[in-house]
Amino acid sequence: MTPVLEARGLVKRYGRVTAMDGADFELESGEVLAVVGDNGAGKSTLIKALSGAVIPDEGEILVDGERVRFHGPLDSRKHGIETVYQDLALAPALDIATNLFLGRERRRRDPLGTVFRRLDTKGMRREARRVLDELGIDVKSMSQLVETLSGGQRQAVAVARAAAFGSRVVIMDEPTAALGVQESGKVLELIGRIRDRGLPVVLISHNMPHVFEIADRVHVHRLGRRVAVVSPKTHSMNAVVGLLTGALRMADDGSIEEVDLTTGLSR
Amino acid sequence: MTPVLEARGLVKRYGRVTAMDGADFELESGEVLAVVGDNGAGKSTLIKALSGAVIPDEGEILVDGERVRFHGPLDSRKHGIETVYQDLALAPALDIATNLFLGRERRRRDPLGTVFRRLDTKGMRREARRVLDELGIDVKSMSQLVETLSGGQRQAVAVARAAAFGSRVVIMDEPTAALGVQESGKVLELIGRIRDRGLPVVLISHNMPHVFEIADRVHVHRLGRRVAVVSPKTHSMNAVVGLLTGALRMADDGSIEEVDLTTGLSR
Amino acid sequence: VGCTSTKSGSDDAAGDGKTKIGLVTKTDSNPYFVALREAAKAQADKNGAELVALAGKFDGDNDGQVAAIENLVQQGAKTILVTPNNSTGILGAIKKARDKGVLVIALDTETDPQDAVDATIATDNTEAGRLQGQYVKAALNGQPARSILLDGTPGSTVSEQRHAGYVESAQPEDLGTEATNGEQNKAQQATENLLQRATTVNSVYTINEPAARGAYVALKAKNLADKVVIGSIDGSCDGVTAVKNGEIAVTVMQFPKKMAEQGVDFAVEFAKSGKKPSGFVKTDTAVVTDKPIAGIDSKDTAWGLENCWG
Amino acid sequence: MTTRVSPSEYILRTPAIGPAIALVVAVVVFGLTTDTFLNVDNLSLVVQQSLVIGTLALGQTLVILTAGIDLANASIAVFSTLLIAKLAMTGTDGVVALLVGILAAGAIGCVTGGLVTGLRLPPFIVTLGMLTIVTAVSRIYAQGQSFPVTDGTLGWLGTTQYLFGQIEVTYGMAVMLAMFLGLWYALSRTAWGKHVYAVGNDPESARLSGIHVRRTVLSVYLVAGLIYGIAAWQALGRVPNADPNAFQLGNLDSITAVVIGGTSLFGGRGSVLGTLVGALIVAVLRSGLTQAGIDNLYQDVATGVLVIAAVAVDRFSRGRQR
Amino acid sequence: MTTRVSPSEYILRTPAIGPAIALVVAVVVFGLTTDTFLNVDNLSLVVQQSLVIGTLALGQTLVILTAGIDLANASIAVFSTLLIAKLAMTGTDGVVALLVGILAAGAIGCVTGGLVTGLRLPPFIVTLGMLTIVTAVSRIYAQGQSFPVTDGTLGWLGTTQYLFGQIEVTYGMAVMLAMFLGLWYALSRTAWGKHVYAVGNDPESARLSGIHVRRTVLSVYLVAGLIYGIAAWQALGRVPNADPNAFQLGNLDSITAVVIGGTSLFGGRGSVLGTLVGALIVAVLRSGLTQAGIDNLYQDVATGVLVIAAVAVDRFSRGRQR
Ligand SMILES: Nc1ncnc2c1ncn2[C@@H]1O[C@H](COP(=O)(O)OP(=O)(O)OP(=O)(O)O)[C@@H](O)[C@H]1O
Ligand SMILES: Nc1ncnc2c1ncn2[C@@H]1O[C@H](COP(=O)(O)OP(=O)(O)OP(=O)(O)O)[C@@H](O)[C@H]1O
Ligand SMILES: [Mg+2]
Ligand SMILES: [Mg+2]
Repeated sequence: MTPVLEARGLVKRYGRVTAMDGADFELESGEVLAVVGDNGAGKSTLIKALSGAVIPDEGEILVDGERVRFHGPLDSRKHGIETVYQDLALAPALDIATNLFLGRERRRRDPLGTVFRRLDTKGMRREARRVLDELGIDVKSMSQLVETLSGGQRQAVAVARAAAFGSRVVIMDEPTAALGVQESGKVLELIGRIRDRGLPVVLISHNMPHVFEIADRVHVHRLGRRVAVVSPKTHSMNAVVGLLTGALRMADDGSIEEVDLTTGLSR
Repeated sequence: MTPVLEARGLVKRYGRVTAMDGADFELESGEVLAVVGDNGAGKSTLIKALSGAVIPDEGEILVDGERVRFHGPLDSRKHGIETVYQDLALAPALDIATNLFLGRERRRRDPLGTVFRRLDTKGMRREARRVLDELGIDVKSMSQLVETLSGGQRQAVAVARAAAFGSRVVIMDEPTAALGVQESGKVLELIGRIRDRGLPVVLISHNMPHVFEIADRVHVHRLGRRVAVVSPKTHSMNAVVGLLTGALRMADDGSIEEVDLTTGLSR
Repeated sequence: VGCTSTKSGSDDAAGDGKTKIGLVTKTDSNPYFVALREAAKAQADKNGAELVALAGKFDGDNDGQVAAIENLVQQGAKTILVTPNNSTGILGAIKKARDKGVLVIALDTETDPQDAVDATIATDNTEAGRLQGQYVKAALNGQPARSILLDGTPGSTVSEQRHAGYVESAQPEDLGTEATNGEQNKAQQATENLLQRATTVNSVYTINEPAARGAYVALKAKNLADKVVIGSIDGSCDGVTAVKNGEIAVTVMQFPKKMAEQGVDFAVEFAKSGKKPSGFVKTDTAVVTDKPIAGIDSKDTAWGLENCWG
Repeated sequence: MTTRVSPSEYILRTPAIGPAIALVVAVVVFGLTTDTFLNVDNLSLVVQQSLVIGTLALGQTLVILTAGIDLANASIAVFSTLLIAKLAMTGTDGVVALLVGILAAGAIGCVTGGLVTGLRLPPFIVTLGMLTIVTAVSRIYAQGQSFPVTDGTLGWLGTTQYLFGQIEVTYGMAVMLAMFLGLWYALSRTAWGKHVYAVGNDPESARLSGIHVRRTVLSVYLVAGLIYGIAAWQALGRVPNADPNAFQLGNLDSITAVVIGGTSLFGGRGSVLGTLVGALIVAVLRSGLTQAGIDNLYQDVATGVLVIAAVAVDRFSRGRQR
Repeated sequence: MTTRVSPSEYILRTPAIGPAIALVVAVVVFGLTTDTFLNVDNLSLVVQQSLVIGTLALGQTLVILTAGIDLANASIAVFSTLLIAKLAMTGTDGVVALLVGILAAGAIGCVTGGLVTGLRLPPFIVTLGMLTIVTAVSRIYAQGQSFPVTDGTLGWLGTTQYLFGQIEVTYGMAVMLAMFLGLWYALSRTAWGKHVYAVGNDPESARLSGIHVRRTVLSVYLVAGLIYGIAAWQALGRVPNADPNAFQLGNLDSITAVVIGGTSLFGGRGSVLGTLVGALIVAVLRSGLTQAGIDNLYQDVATGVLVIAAVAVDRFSRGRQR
């Protein structure tokens, strides 16, 4: 089966810092793929490349097996890829509903809408209320400005946006980082529901229990590249943590072995 | 024993939104106090009031039993209270070392420093490297600009700053939200070490395992006020989650009871 | 409205509400207009009238002058003295004012057509430029003039007229023309830059005396001040002093004070008797220099200092 | 828990409320201290006097909402008046001349926008450069002359009519009103408007949200340019004479109106209603101080103080929220 | 893994590298196209001509680094020249007059800073108001006159000396150099400088980091004011005559120098070195175009184009980093 979204040998350098160093990536249809790795491993850079927000220096990206070139976030959106960025990408001075529909506003169906391009503000607020309620986020009013929301409330808005509009792939960069216990649970549920809709989801998270609860496969990222792909069914949390810290290594045959101490210290 | 830091009946309103609604708070010396609560419960607002970043509409704050009035973050700093804010409060265009020492730069000891007020840039970089290494954060150079750091690296800088300078209380608002498994572990260790120095720590976190690993007491916040203080030794994670979602309630005698369904739905 | 206001004029002058005279100059920064304003104020005080002075914000601010005239009419000015930015820009506002019975007198600059205002009191700027050129040419003893030309604001009518007058009579070889906005600093800078290549210069045309002083400082730094004839226009006391000190060879004096006094007198007369002046009153120009040249009618600086303005 | 906003909150969130208070205060003070300020004629005049700067300020508002600034707006309008007047003088039909002038202004706006978006240059410096260039080109084009306008269409906006036989209004006012309503609608009721705010508020977020940032900014400079063209028409209605030296302070005056109107120079926050009020405040000050018999230089001092005061009033009326 | 920065990276991170390239390009082009531009005398003149705007731009840099802008700087300097010259004329000792003038400029800076920090008003509007007020006050004070300066101290900065018997230098250049070095040191080597950058970069973060935001901003306006006072001294060295109408475009010119120098108008990024280069670029353009024999108005067109080009060069020389 061709992967829905695939990347080969992505490289991205920032001056002396190499954020991605030949990263590969594969997302199968209908799965939840977790991407885990240390801080600074290059996870965000990877998914930014996949969503067109960053243009890699080298490497290629394929959607449904066909090579694509993303020049900006809009290009990936057109392919149905929807992303929650780590820094959320919300406009603080605009209200919740406006942020949710930013870039794909709905116009009214009546002549005011078709001729005068008037927005269906009420309809969008209603819909915004609906998707946020689904996440169980308690916000007073859809016309509240995003800058007045708590950290978690903001994150929920960004997650809701991606969930509502993704049609081929949904990518979430640490969507539950600022969320409470309940709200995190809701987001995991939501991810499950998206998968049930048949959409694959990429989930970046540092929360191993979450990862092991929801992921079908786990992509382990380290020092700018993929070092292993494991299944949470066959591998333990400790194995994954070992892999991402570099204490363990996946051999070519897929078995996991300890990195011997001298090599481990050489860094 | 008088609490090191105490608050009574704090209220803060933003237009129609009441972010704090009579919140109480008590921090005993030498303890790690976790503050938990749903998104939007008002935790950040509470600690902003305690650190002078927000001026409450009502209520009083006491340091070592004496009433204080904070007019800005500087006032609380002068009392030795050091805070990691949820949105980090770093200047993105400045480098790591400068951010770490912002507002309390070190001058050189030689005449250049005393007469011409020249900064000890090298010394500060060396010290910055030391505290970041302690947290196990892998950053290339102390002269790297904060805006080029990954989300987790930034958070580490903020945590390191508070840990290095707190002399009476250290407050951390979700310090591990963006951190990886290893780095989170290091921060928890650091909190432990701070406590061992005799400094009390306030830790806001949504991560129950972390909370239960490190906290001496747990302050449960709900709808703008404290609804319970429990000990992780005597209460289970489920009980705390129940309290913060409102499914459970702490009676005046300290016992925990289920909220009956009709009341639960009335909101 | 016109008749009644005319009639009540004398009562006003006697009682609490003095006769209001409006003055609208091009700007309130140019020393020339400041002198005009101060003279008008003094004359109004002497006659027990009230003078409200308004101005555009810069050379060419027609919109500001229109608003000023409108606001003066609203405020009940009986006479408006105006130095129009250009001859046609503000005719609409002038017409509206006159329709309401206000006496409008153009000072310094004519309108086109002239009968758009009740009367005009003005100098001839082209003539002033011509006089400057005439003197400079004569002072060069038969050498052809090789000039640096320092203009005012690019495109302003006065600047164009004076420049044209100078070119007509001096027939100079143009070694470089720069806009100085009549400012000493800019004139100095422009001259410095031009002198880098205009090594054969023997004369400088300047729009006004600050520009002339700027040119002088730049020439002096290159030890050229003695070899170059600087001409100017205006007749301010500073300018005449510069002529006296030998910094400037000649200046063509104008008489803003006379214009202002004459204008205020007309206004006072109108308030008293309702009599409107008409026609064109030409005020003089005088060549001021301490090195008179045969065939050119000129005054010395002693006379100049007695008659200068500012 | 409803999505309705209470009236009091609505007022507080309307960014034009502070400026409106300042305007009312100014009108009341001048009404009390002079006998001529509050008469109908004078009030009409004040509005007429605010038309050109007000129109320039509308375009300026758009640009400032995208976190830009336009120092060239008045010079573009002046160039447009020259083009129109010179064309009309050489026999071109008034309507055609007008259209050419407005489109030329739009084209210059496009160039500015192209430089800002295409080369990612700071708007301040691009428009400063354009200011120098366009002003010089106007002067070269005019060759030291100014051009009186006689064609009816061109002066049409200055034509006065009387409402109820009393209130003097001009077509210029109607055009201003129409433009204001159009912009208000476009900014608050269409996707384009949301994009303008989003781009000004946080360009990176807007980009990640899939907004065509460059296209939006470019469209703003284009629309602003067209508005400056209309400002040229308004100017010919006020002063039927195209002069290359006119409106040299129009850029700063229009920015003043925008800022007094409560729009943030950092982009993303503000409204055209505020700008309208801001332009009126400036005209009211100028007129009121004249009615009070204050001389020009002292008027300048007073205007400076009052402009600062107006913004201070705005700040305090909203300060309660924080 | 070392904390040393490699030379090439150091160059890239130095914000003045783009402007420096633009400057070199301009000098080379004018050197090749004219025979007079590259001679020693002329180069010295160019530097002298950049002194006043350069000094104003140094103060402007400080203000812009805090995300402010100062439209009143040149008018403050002009007021200061008048004060100094009038005092000296009425018999006050030159040194005393000079000190009074510089301190007065500092005091005006303080008022501006007080309004910006105390009432939290936008610097654009406060300084626009101050521009109007100070200009009017200068004109009222001068009463239509200008004041020649004869006292030696006051014109001292214009005194020329010859280095190696060839190169014409003035004391003004030395003062400029000293001021630049002082500011460079203060901004990059002291806590105050770090605070200025932090406040401009993100005022809320700076506040939460425990910086006295208001005090820092106030100090910036005070220091800037004092620098404008020194600019007044430089101006008297260049033109020994205090004129209320001088330097009317000094504010925009100084902002141009700052922006060409690579300092961001959004605050927190930039350097005084860049500003110095920026001021030189502007002077080089003006002089070079004159040497090339280009007419005034066409010079304006060229200056506009070149200013935009200079910033574009800066943008591209740094574009590689992103
Ligand atoms: N714009 C930039 N300029 C310079 N370096 C950058 C830039 N963006 C990212 N980096 C560097 O690239 C590396 C990878 O960053 P990235 O944000 O992809 O990490 P991450 O895996 O998402 O980490 P985290 O879990 O902390 O979010 C880091 O070392 C970071 O400092
Ligand atoms: N400046 C503000 N203006 C208006 N409302 C605000 C403002 N700051 C906070 N609020 C509101 O106050 C409430 C409490 O916010 P707060 O940030 O304290 O929550 P929190 O408990 O820290 O949540 P989280 O866990 O998501 O960070 C929220 O409903 C938020 O929308
Ligand atoms: Mg990341
Ligand atoms: Mg919070």
